Parts: sequence; C-alpha cells; structure tokens
Amino acid sequence: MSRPFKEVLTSGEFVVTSEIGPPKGTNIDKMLHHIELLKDKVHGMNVTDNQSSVMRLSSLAVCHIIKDHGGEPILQMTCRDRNRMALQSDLLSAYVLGVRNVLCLTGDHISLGDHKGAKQVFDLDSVQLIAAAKNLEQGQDLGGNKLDGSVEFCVGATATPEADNMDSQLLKFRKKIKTGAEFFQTQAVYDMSMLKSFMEHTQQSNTKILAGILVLVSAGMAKYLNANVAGVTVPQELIDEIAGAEKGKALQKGMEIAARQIKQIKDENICPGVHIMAIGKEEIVPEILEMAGI
Amino acid sequence: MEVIQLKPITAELKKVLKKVDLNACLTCSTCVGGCIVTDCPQMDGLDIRKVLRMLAYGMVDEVVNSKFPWVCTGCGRCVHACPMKIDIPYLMKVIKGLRDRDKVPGILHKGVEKVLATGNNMGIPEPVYFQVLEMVEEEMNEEEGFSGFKLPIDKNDADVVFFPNSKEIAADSDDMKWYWKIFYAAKADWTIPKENWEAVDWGLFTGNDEASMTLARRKIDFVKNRNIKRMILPDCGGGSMGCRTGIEKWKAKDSSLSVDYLYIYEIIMEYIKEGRIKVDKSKNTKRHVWHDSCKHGREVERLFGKGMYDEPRWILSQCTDNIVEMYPTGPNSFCCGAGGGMWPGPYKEELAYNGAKKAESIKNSGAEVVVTGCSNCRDQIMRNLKKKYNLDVEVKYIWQLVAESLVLE
Amino acid sequence: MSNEKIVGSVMVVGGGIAGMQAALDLANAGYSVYLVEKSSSIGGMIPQLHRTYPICICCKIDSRGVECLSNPNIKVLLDSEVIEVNGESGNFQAVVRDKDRTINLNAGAIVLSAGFEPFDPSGYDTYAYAQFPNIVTSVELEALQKPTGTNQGILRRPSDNKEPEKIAWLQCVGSRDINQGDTGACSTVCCMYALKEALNIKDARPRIEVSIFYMDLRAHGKGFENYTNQALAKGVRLIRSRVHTIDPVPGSDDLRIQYGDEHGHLQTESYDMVVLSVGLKPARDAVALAEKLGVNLDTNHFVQTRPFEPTTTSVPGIFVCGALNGPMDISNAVTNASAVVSQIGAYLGPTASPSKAKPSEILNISAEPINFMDVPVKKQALVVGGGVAGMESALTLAKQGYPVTIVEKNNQLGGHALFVSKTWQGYCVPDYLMRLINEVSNHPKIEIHLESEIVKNSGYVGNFKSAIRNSQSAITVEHGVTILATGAEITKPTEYLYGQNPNVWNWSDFDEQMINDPGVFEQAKTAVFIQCVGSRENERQYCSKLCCSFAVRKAIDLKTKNPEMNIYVLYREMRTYGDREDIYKQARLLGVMFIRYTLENKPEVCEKDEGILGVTIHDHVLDLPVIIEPDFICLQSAIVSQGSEKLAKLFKVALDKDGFFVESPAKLKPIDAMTEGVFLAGMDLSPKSIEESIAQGQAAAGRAMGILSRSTIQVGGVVAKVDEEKCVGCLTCVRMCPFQVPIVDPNQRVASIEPGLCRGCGICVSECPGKAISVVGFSDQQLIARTESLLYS
Amino acid sequence: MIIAEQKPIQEIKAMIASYQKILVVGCGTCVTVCMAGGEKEVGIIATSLRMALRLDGKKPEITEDCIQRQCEWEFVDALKDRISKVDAILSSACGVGVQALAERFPDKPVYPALNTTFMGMPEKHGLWIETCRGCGSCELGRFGGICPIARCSKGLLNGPCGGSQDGKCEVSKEMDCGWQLIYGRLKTLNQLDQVEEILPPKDWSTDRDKGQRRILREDVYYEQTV
Amino acid sequence: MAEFEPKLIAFCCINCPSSSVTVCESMGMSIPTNVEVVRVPCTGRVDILHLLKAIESGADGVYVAGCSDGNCQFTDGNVKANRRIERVKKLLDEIGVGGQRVEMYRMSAAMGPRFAEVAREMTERVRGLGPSPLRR
Repeated sequence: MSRPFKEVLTSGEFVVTSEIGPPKGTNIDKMLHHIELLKDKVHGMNVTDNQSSVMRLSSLAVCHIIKDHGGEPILQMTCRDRNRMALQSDLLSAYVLGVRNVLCLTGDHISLGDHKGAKQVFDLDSVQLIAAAKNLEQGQDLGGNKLDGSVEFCVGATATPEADNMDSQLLKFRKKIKTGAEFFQTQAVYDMSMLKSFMEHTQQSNTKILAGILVLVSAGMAKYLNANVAGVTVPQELIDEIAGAEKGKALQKGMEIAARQIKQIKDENICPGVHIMAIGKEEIVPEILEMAGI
Repeated sequence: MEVIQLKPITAELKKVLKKVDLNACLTCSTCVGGCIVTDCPQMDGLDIRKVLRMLAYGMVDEVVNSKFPWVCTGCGRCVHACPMKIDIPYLMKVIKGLRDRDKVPGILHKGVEKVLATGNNMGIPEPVYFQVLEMVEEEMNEEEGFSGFKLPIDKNDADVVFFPNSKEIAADSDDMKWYWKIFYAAKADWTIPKENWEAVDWGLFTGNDEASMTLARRKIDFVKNRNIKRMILPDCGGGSMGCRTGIEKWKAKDSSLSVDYLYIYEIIMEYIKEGRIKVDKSKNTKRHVWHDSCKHGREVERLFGKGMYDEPRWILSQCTDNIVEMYPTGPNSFCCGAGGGMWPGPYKEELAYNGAKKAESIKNSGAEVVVTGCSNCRDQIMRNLKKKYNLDVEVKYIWQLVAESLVLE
Repeated sequence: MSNEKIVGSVMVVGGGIAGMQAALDLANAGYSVYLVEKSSSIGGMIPQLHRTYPICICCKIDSRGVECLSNPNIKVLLDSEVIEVNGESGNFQAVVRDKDRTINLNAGAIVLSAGFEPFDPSGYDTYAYAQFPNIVTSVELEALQKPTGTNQGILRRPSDNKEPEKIAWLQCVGSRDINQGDTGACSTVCCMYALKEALNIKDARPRIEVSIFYMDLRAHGKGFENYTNQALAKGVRLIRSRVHTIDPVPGSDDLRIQYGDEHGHLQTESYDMVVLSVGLKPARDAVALAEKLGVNLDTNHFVQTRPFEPTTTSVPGIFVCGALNGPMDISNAVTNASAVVSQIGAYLGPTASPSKAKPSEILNISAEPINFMDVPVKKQALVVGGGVAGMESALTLAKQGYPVTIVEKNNQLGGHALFVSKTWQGYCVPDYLMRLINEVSNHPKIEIHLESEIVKNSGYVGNFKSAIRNSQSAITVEHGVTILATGAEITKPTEYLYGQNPNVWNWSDFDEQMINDPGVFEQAKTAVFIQCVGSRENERQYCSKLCCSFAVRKAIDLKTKNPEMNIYVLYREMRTYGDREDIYKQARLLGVMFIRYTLENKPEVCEKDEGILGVTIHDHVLDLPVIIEPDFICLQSAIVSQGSEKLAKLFKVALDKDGFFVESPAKLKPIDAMTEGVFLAGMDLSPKSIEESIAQGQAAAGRAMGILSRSTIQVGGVVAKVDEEKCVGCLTCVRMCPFQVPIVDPNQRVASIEPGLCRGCGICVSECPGKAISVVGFSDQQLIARTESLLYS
Repeated sequence: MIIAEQKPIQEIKAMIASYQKILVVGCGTCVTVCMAGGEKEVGIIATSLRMALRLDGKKPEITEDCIQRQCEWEFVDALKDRISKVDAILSSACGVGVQALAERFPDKPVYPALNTTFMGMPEKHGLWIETCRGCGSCELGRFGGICPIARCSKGLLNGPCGGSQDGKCEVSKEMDCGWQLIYGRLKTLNQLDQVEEILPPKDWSTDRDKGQRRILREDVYYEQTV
Repeated sequence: MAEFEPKLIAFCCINCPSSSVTVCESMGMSIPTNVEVVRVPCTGRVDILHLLKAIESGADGVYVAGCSDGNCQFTDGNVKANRRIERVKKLLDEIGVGGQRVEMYRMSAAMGPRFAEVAREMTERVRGLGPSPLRR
C-alpha cells in the first residue's frame, strides 16, 4: 500500500516516480493496467495535464482513479488552459479528492498541440502557480480572500538540467525553490556530468531533485529529441549504442540504458531519486527498475 | 607513423646535385603524368615527383637505396615537358652513381668491370670474337650477291668505323649482316675494331661517369690511331649517348681534339642520296611505323640541339610507301621501357610495365611493322612487349629494312 | 595652374581599354590626344571576348569607343603605326603612318598602351595544338562562345560542330614555364578567365562537365575568391595537376588527358574539347617601338617601370599602362591608365579645354525634356588617409596646382607602409616613404590634419563640404572631389601560439623588426612562414593578396644573408602572380622549401620545453608529416577593413561584405566610388601591394583632374524628386537607394534627395509606398501612358 | 506603429463583388509606412480588383484615394463628396480607420482590405515584429526594455519556460525567446537583480477586459461645438 | 482562324538588355513585332503597378528585361525588380489572369541573340496561354 509521497521524500530513500498519460477518450483500460502494474513499484504516479497541448482526459480525474486503486498520485497542473480562478478551484478539488501532491508547470504552447486555434491562457506562470498553491495552504486565495478549510500539498516543479540557457533557467529555478517547491522532476537527462553540475546549484536547499529518465526506444527518437525538444541532448555515443542494437532490440537497449543510468544515479548518489518517463509504454517501468536493482 | 626526417644535404652532395636545380620544382605533376614508371606496382608508391621531393628534403640515402633510379629509363620525357626544365635523367644518373658498386643491381656493374678489363661487357675473348666474325663472314659470302665480302678489321685510314655490340657477338650474330650488307653494297671504306669494340655503355647505366669516359676514350683513340675519318656512333641508344657525351667531354678538356662522328641514319642517308645503294620500295608493302628511341631523338635534341627524327623517317620513306605514325611521336614519344639499363637489368616485371605505353602507341598506330634504330628498343618490343601486350607486329632494325630492300647490281 | 608648365598634346599608342581610358581621362582634363591604333578599330582585346570577369563590360566597350571617336579633344588614328619619334619629354616629334599617308605630330608626352598578344601554343609539341582541331586556345574559345560568332553563342567544337559534353582547360600555357613556354612569369589573369569561361558554359548548359587543370589557383584579386567558390559550387571541377600530354582518342575527335594526381597516381580522362589557357605576351610591335624609344624592358620583355613609379618608363615623358607593362586584368589596366594621366598632368599643361560630357542614353529615351543646372566647381581636393595611396594622390594633384587637404587619423603620415621594409621586388620602402612624406609635408598646396577625422559631409560632385575635427578644433573645407584612401588593418592571429611564444611573429611586427634590427632573424637556423592565417577561411573568404609575395621576399632576404638557414613556407596556394613568379622561383632555387597545406590539414604549432617551437605539417607530395623546429615563425595574417562604416556612410560609399569599399558598378571605373566625385584608392578597396596602392592613388588623382579642371559642372537631369506633401518619412527610399542618396532629416521629417548625387535609376520611385517620389522623365504617369499608347496603337 | 497586411484579393473581391461603384481609400500613416495600404498599395488593390471583377463579367467603377490619416475625423470628412458618389468603401487602413469611415458614413457599407495585425516596427526593411501588446500597465522598466507580455509567447513574468533553446522560442525557431533577450539585456545592464524578485500574477484589469478602453484627458478635452 | 498573335509589353533596361537589342539587330535578327518595348533607366524603376496596368490595359503578357546577375549599374535594381515580379505573378494568379503572363529575364549584351530569343520565348509562352482573359 502506498505511503504519502512527502513521507518518502523526507525518508532518505531513493525515490522513484513514474508518469501516467491519460487517454484521449474515455477508455481507461490500458491506463488502469499501467496503474495496477506500477502502484507498488513506484513512490508516486505523475499524471500529465493535456501534455504537449493535446486535449485528453483530465489529470485530476486520473489522479482520483489512482487514489482509488491504491496508488499515490501526483497532479500535474499547467497554466495554459486555466486562469487563476480555475487553477485554484481545481487545486481545492484535488485536495478534497485526496490528492496530496501537485506538480506545477508552465505548459507547452498551444500551437504545438492539436487545438492550434484555441486561445491560450497563461494567466499565471509556474512560479505564480506554486505561490498560489502555497497561498491556499495558508488559507487564502489570490484575491486575498479567506478560505473555509485550507489545503496541504507536497508541491513540486520542473527543471531542465541540460538547458543551454542555464543562467536564465536557474533564475526561475531559484524562484521556484524560494516560493516553496519541495521537489523537482527534471526534464530528461542523459549526460550524467551535466546532471552532476546541475546538482551543485541545489546544494543550499532542502528540495529534492528527481532526475528525469526518458526511455529511448530507437535511435530515431533520440535524434528527434535532439532536434526538437528543448533542453534534451542525447549524446552521440548513446545514439550509436541504440543504433547498434540488433534488429528489434532497440527498446531493450533503451531500457538497459535507462536502468544503467538509474543505477548510476543511485550508486553515485547523484540525486535522491528518479522520475521515469516511458511515454505510452509504462509497462516496461518495472523491468527497468529490476534491471537497475531497485 | 612515418615522419619525414629533415636532413641537410652535405656540401659534397650539393656539388654533385648542383647541375640540376631540383629545388626549382613546382610539384606540378607534369613529370608524373608523362613518366612511364608512374603507378608501376613494384615501385612501392614512389613516383618521380616524390623522388625529387625526397632529395629536396635531404633524403638522399633513401633515394639511393631505392629501386626508382634503376627502373627509370632516363627517357627524358619528364624534362621534355617540365616547366622548370629540371634535368631529371641526369639526376637519376647521379643517384645511380652514389650506390655502392657492390649493390648495383644485376649484372650491370659486372659488365662495366668486364668491359674495362676485356673490352666488352661479356668478357668475350678475342679468339671467340674472331671466330664469330669469320663465321658470319663466311655465311655472307654464301649469300647471293655478297660473294667476295671481306670483313675489314682494324683497317687504317678507313672512312668509317662501326662498333658491334657484345650481344650480337654472343647470340645474335646474324643481326650484323644487315650492316655489313649495306657497307658492302655501298662499297664503303669501313672498318671494325679488333679490340675494345663494345658498342654498349653500361657506365652510363650505372652512373659510372669514369667508366663511360674510358669507353669513349678508347673509341677516340681507335679513330685517332687508325686515322679513321668518321666514327659511327653505336646503334644502342645508351651506347651512342654515352659515347657522344664522352667525346664532347674529352673535347672540352682538350680543345685540340677533333673527332668526327655521325649516326648510322646519317651514313645510310648519305649512301642512298649519293646513289651508292639503291632500295626497292615494292618489297615492303606492309604498314610501317617508326619508333623514336629516346636517346636518338628527344635526349639528343635536348642535350645537343638536334634529334634524329627526320633522318630515319626519310630512310623509311625510301624503303616503303606504307608508313603510319604513332601518337605521341617524335620528341614526345614514349620510351620502349627498356632504356637506362632496364633491358639487361634484373627488374623484369617493371620492364614489362615500363613498356605498356609504348605498346599502346604501337597498337593504336595500326602498324604491322615496327622499325627501330636501337638494339635495346628492338629487343624490348620484339622479345618482350609483343608477347606481353599481344602485339601483332614484326619488329625490324632500320638497317635490316634497308638491307632487305637493297637492289644489288 | 602653374604658369611655368610646358603645355602639350599627348600621343597614346594603342587603343585598347587602357589606351582609351588614358585618352578619355586626358581629354576630359583638357588635353589634345592622338590615339594611335594599328588595327582598323579601337577596343583592343575586349571585343574579342565573350564576357569579362567579374562583371561584364562587353556592352560598355563599344560606347567607350564611340566616346573616344566623338570626343573633340581626341584624334583617333586608325590603321596607324608610329614610325619614328624624336625629341624629348615635353616636346616629342612623332611620325605616324596610316594606310596612305604619313602624319607628323608633336606631343609633350607619350603613352604606350599597346597591350598584349596571346601566347602562341604551337611550340608545345606535347599539347599538339596545331594537330587536333578540338584543342583550342582560350581566345579562340571566347570567339566560339560569342553570340555574334558563327555559332550564335552555342558552343560547338571545331572538328564536327558537335556540342561538347566535357571540356578541360589547361592552365599556364605560355606562363610559369621556362621550358616549352619560354616564360617564367605568371600571366595573372588566366586562372580567373578560365574560371569565367567554365562558369559561363556551365551557366548556359549545366550538363556540360568542365574541368580546369591548374598548378596554383591565382584568385588573388578583389572578389576572386568568392567567384571561385561560386564556380566550385556550380560544379566547375578544379584539378591540381599540370598536364604532360594531350592524346587523341583513337577513332574519334575526342582527346585524352592522362595526368598525375595529387597522390602521384596516373588518371585518365577523355574530353570533347581541350582549351589551352594561353598566357599574355607583350605586343610585338609595341615592344619594338619601346626598344626604338630606348625604353627599358624587363626580363619577360614587358615595358619596365621605375621603382615606386608604376607607370613611368626609363625614358622621361614616356609612360606605360595596361598589359604592355605586364600581365594585368582590365581594372588594373584602367587604373594604370588613369594613373598615367595624373603623372602627365604633373608636368605637362593641357592644350585645350575639358571636353563636355555627352548626354547619356537615358536622356534620349526620357518622355520629357531634361533640364540641367551649371554649378561652379570648387577646385580643391580632400584626401582622407595619409598613407601611400593618399599621399600619392595628394601630391599629384598639388603638383598640378590644386590645393589639397589631407586628413589622417594617426599622428603621422605613412600608414601601413611604415612597417614595410621592402617591396616584393626588393626596393627599399623606408627611403621611398621618407621622400614622399617630406615632399607632401613641405608642399605649399597641401594642408595636413593629423589625428583628425571627418565628422560631416554634404554636397555633391564639384561642391562637397566636409567638417574635419581633431581634439582641439573643428574646421570645414569645401572641395570639388574626395579621395578616400584610408587603408586597412592587419589582424592579430588567434592561432599558432601567437602571443604565447615570443618567437611567433605576426608579419607586420616581423617586417618592422626587419627594418630596425634584422639581426634577430638572420642568425636563425630554421624559419617557418605560415600563409593564409585568417584569410580564405571562416568568415574571411578572401585572399589577402600580398602575403605570398611578402613571405617569398623575406625568405629570399634571409636566405641571401644566411644561406645555411632552413626556410619553410607553408602555403595553401602560391599566389605570386605576374612577375612575382620570378621571385618565387628565385626563392626555390635558394633552397626555400614550400609545403602546401589544406584547411583540413593545417600546420600544428606546439611549444616544447624551454619554449622551443615545433611545427608539424603534412608534406603534400610525400603524403607524410614533416616536423620542423624553427627558431621563429612568421604568420601572414589577414588584412581586414579597418572599420570604414562611418566614412562609408558619410560619403555614401557602399561596403562589401568584408567591409571594404565598393567601387562603382559602372564597371569600367575601378577607382570611382558610387558617388560621383568620390574616388577610392589603396587598401580600403582591398588588400594590395605598395605599387598597386601608388597606382591607385595616382589614378584617383587622374580621375579627379577630370572634375577639377572644369569651371562648372552640370547638375540635375534625370533625378528623383520628393513630393514633401506626400512623403511620410517612412525611410523606404533611404533603405532602398543603392547610393544612399535620400536622407530623412529628423528635423524635417520628410525625405530629401540631392540632385547632385542622384543617378536617376528610379528604384526609390518604385519602392515608395506613399508615391511621394517621381523621377524626371520616367514618372508613373509617363510610363503608364507610354504602355497604354503602345497597347492601343 | 500599427502593422497590417493585405487580405488576399479574392477575399476582398468577395466582400465588394455586389457593388458597382467602389472607392478604395488608403491611409497615409502607419499602413503606408508598413507598405500595406498607402497610395501605392491602393493602386495595386484597385487595379487587381478591376481585373478580378472583369473576369467575373462585371464592369465596376473603382476609384482610388488616399488620405493622410483615416483615424482623424477632419481627414475622413474630406472624403465626403467622393463617398457620396460610390456604393461602397474599401478601406486599406487599420481597423481604426475602417471603423472611422463606418462611423462617419453610416449609409455606406465599409469593408476592410487589410488585416490589422499588431503594434510593432520593422526589424529589417520588409520584416515587421510585434513589440507591444497595449496591456495598459507598462512594466518595461523592470525587464530591461523588453516586454515579456508581447515577446514571450506565453507572456511569462518570472523567467523563461523550459521550451527555450538556443535563444529561440519553442513555438518557432525564427522567433527569439523573449526571456533570453530580457536576461541578456539585464545582464549587460548589470540589473539582473531586478528579475530575481518573484512577481505576483499580473493585474490584467488595465487590459481590454473591461471592454472598450478610453482615456480622457481633462486638460485637453474639448467638446466640439459646431 | 488565324493564329493568335499575343500583344506583349517589354520593360527594358537601357543598359545590357538594350545593347542586346542592338546586337540582335546587328546580327540581322528581328524582334517579333508583337513586342512593344518600354525603356526604363533601370529595371529597378519598373513598378508593380506598371505591370498590372499593362495587363489591365490589354497586354497578353508583360516581361521585364534586366541586366544579368551582378551586372546592374545601380547595384541591384534588377534584383529588386525581380522581387516585385514575383509578387505580380502571385497577384495575377490570385486574380485569375495567371502569373505566367509575367516574367523577368536577365541578359547581358554579350548574350546577343538572347533578346530576340526571349521575345520569341515569351511570345510562344503567351500564345500557349491564349489571349488575356481580360480581352476575351
């Protein structure tokens, strides 16, 4: 049975979270399968919020389902689709549904998704959303009004250890910590030396950094990431390694790489935990963890 | 990795190389494009431009110890087109001379030692020499029209002297008949030496200037002692080149020395023009082509101002109406591949490779008969290239063609 | 104008591009000119060409000829030959004979400009030019390509009129060849013309394969490197090899080329046609005339000029320009012609009045009568830059009596030449420079402003006004012409341990040291020169031109002092063009080793213990690394523009992408700026050697004479006019004008166009979004009306 | 300046196809400068329309005019006579000008020839970029003179999002990341401390959310009395 | 029916292209009579409106003859003209007249017959397109 995520975070254990992607539609069978598979293997299941600006089942609803199935959900909230009213209202809703963990993000631009003509919001930014959550904990909303019954969240945020514009990213990172982010799930990291140097920036705070592990399924995916996804750089040797895998074994190789990295992060105590992203293939996560010796 | 070691060229060597401005080299590749040795598989990647470059870097030992100068036939096609006119044949000769004598490839140096000791490259003793001559003389007498032929050995006051070549004495004695027939028909006042008769000059082929000079001196002495009017330069390209160069050098040393010499083509031309011999064109209906020997043509032109291009062609035109030309020809023609001591030398695969270009020229010309004026060239084409490159041709000496076309009265 | 000066006419012998330019510049400055041409038409070589490089002037050459023929100050004598010349400078008597008579004429000066003739390649038996019809010379190819030729511009090979599919050019036929070519010198222009021919063919028929066999690609001039890169991009193939022999392909009219490639292997290729890029030989008749006149010739039989006087022959009063002086391209020929004019102007007074400008063709086709205004000319010059080019131009003009103001930003005159010990020929630069500085400093007509700059400029040709400022004061000068000669800068290398090891020198420091204390270098055992440091790579895709000659000169000087020194010159292409080839050969003969490297295989410089230098370079022939331990390294770093943006803006001169001034696009004006009355000289145009800077400085003065010698100048005509009511000050015209003429004064808020500067192209008119500009004679209404009338007629 | 661009001719044609007499009116201010609707473009639009309509078998009378500013009553009024003679007006001004014409000539249909796009300036000749969103409460001082509302595609106030890479926005590689510009400029100015502070959510009440915005200047306000 | 003879207007720069006309004439090559030449100081002077008006006034095709690349006396008037021609093509396509009725040609004097060639080429092209729909 799951433990509160906050407790795990402060326990000193090696923390493992995984991602759950809500379906586009109401068929939740596959997702439920993933939830069942993972709920005892990971310390938290992080539910994406209309990821990549593609409209899906809401994060909040899925978090609720996870809770029902005995898992520990982490609610992702982006600032793209809701103004400050809706965001706060959803935070309150989450709390009453038993969700205790929230990950605050800016969100992708609307033009990257499947509703390109939609009006995007961005009334708040991620720092302000963290502040809003913290504010609700204090029993107040952003309008300065008192709440009847407050909330209590473990608030997380995101960071990009391999960003090319590290200076300006750190500006925001510092603000997130200052605002009260208790944990970070990072963008995918492949270069451990960059992760290490990023970790030096976190030394002063108590916040916990969970390194993002994005499982590579092919060399093509690696190249796509390099070309199109900001702040992600797959080193050439990894691309070569995957490309060199036998036919049909690329995924296996990607899993090996992920496991190796998780093991290294744990063994060398680089980060207190990892956040595994296996977009759409959540069923492989247990095996990766096994390979990593977790 | 191999690295070029920079070595200053010794003062002594500098003196030797002084005559050739190898530093003028533009590294332009003209020589490589014109050289028959280029891409020869047995050359370990060496080409003429590289050799020059090595010398410029002071890598003299490497060049001296390499095969390249020995496979180079000294044909001079490189310097003919070299924009800086670098005398590569001379340079190669100098490099050959720097090789320890006991390391000179094959039989070449032994030949030099023999010719110095015995008067001919093969050390054929005088009695054998006479035996062969007498035998051929007898055979000549038996041929129709040549009865009464008498070989004039060591004749004083003769008009011309003719030098045989040890190869002819040892193996191809019949080849001499063609000359003799011409002399006979022309009623020439000629002679052939008893001693020191060797036509070939392997001193030239081994970079042994001293030997070359000695050989030339012997011929001069013979001419002087016997009061011979004119010397016919040896037919062998190298032989004529060594001899002529030697004579000029002796002349430079002694301004009172005068030696009259001429090429075999010139004497035959003289005989035909003066009506002393008559030739019958109708005997030669096949397609004939003239092969320019480098050391009768291009190199003679370069070193002495005029090459023997027109003379043999004129003779050919007297013997046949069916003449074609090769391409390239004249001063730009390809070497047969056997010059510079390659024919007697030990490098047989290279010898064949060297002749590839000439073989192609011959093939492209469509000729049925290749006519040459150098024994080296003839042997290479007749005995080597024909077989190696499937040439369906006859190969003839020009004097053979003349002798065969003679109209005897 | 000084009164003691002798006046006289000028006889120009040779009516090619240089002769025409000299004649026209002289006529414009008020001289009576006899233009003697031995053929029946003027124009020289250019009319025989298909196109010229880099910009085509073919369409301009005829009109230039017409200009000469119709100029009242020029008497063109066709089919004429100079038979005899007597007398001396200032008073020559010449006898000229044409088809049916003999003419006696007097001339104060003689200009030899009879050009060159193409080398006759028949002597190359290996190229068998005479033997095979499909081997043609480059000149014959031009004729084959010409649209007015028999094939109407479609290239067909001579043997069977077939359109060729594969063509090869062989470079250096009759150049850089002391053997069959009988000439040591490089003909300078063949690399570029071969590229031009190849590219033209490629442009017309992209499927034709074109290959150029060459030794060193001499793309040293302005824009040449760029042109070369374009050619390569369009598929022109460059093969570095000199071809030994052209063979026929048995059974066809094709030709076979076997060549040694860069690795020493034999390659064989067949071509439909082979073009021999023949070199330039001085015109035989001209050489004979020069000899008759007692004029000295150089080793390659071109007319020799005096040190630091690029157009002056050994005989006073006789000058030379164009390819008779040595192989040169069109722009150099034109430049030297203008330089000659200025040199004549310095001692000979004109006999007539300046010829009037002819109305241009634009006027003939305009839809309304065009009015002009006569404005007096300020007979004074402003020279910006006190280097060699600036001083030469100033001195030349001052000698003719025109006041000159020199503005120099440094605290002394001399410019870049202060750091140069010798010219490539070995002439002593400091001596010359001191002489020149003294003469300029002491000339009563020259006013010098040191540590000063131009801060403002207004007006137009004949009537400029500039503000000069230094730390103390600001003054304004009025001037009829402007000469910009601001020079260039040398980059500091960022590689090869420069600045880290004291024995790694930049070439300018090195040469300064050679002036002050050459002993530092002369004792060295081993020296290395590295070429193209920062040139021809990355952002600087051009050749700095003078570095090859520099390194070769220095190597010779060092080797002469210390024959035991080992000298290595590491280069990419040896660009010792023209006579410079002679010193390249001299250096090789002295034992200097030249090692070629490529961008992919640059030399590596390292420092061993105790600061000992090590250089590793891959030998291009042996294909092996060479390790050199030099006592010093001299880096030939790039020459770059010294940041001329401000001046360019002030004087409305464009800058090219490398930051150098752009000369007039009117093609045959290589030292005119786009703005009339502004001339450009020296390294601010592109990197060049001292004598080329001298020639340009003098040429700028020669061009300036054409303006300063007049009392008035015409302004107006076909120019753009702004309707201030309509103008919204949107800046479109300011941004679109190729000559930066329109300005929107922030105080006036509308555009204004100075009629003295406007060239009347009409680009701004077509771009103006408010339709606030019109151009006289070509308004929208006029053009649309014309269109409609044509359609309705 | 207001930046606009021309609508496709077919779209314009569809709007005015039913009219016989049409006046195309340009504006001599912003849209002239941004080359969308000045006198030159009016000529092009009118000529193009004439041809397009003729192809449809119509023979419209299309006349042209261009006034100094379509957003000023005085200039608009000068069109009165000409407009009285036409059936419809095609305005190649910004939306302000189109509305001005519509308001002044209530009995004539007015159509826009342009899409009014944004407030900005030419980055290069022929390339315009948006630089201001007119949000009503300018905070440019804090951001080094670069507006995060207009130039960050998400209008973020506390720093860049994770989509910023190589100085470009995740939306398009052509677009600079506004936050990188801000950061770089503040770094140059040595004013990075200005953005260290956590900014609270923006007060959008000055934006257009309260409906049509208006500014009344008491000191200059002048009620026209005819 | 007689073959359709298109009416063409050629805006022609007075530099290289006009020289090309001269060269054509000197070579005895005639320029088709259906082509009317309007000379301009530089093709940079050719306005979008000029081309549109020509089509509107009944030309079946219009082209601009400018100097070859890098040969403009006014640096890049030909390039600027070319960009405008691209816009006119698009406009005419949108309108329905067809952008193919407009073209930019670049030529140098040295290309001699090119002017006549272009005139014929354009005539052929427009003949293929048929009369301007505005004239039908």
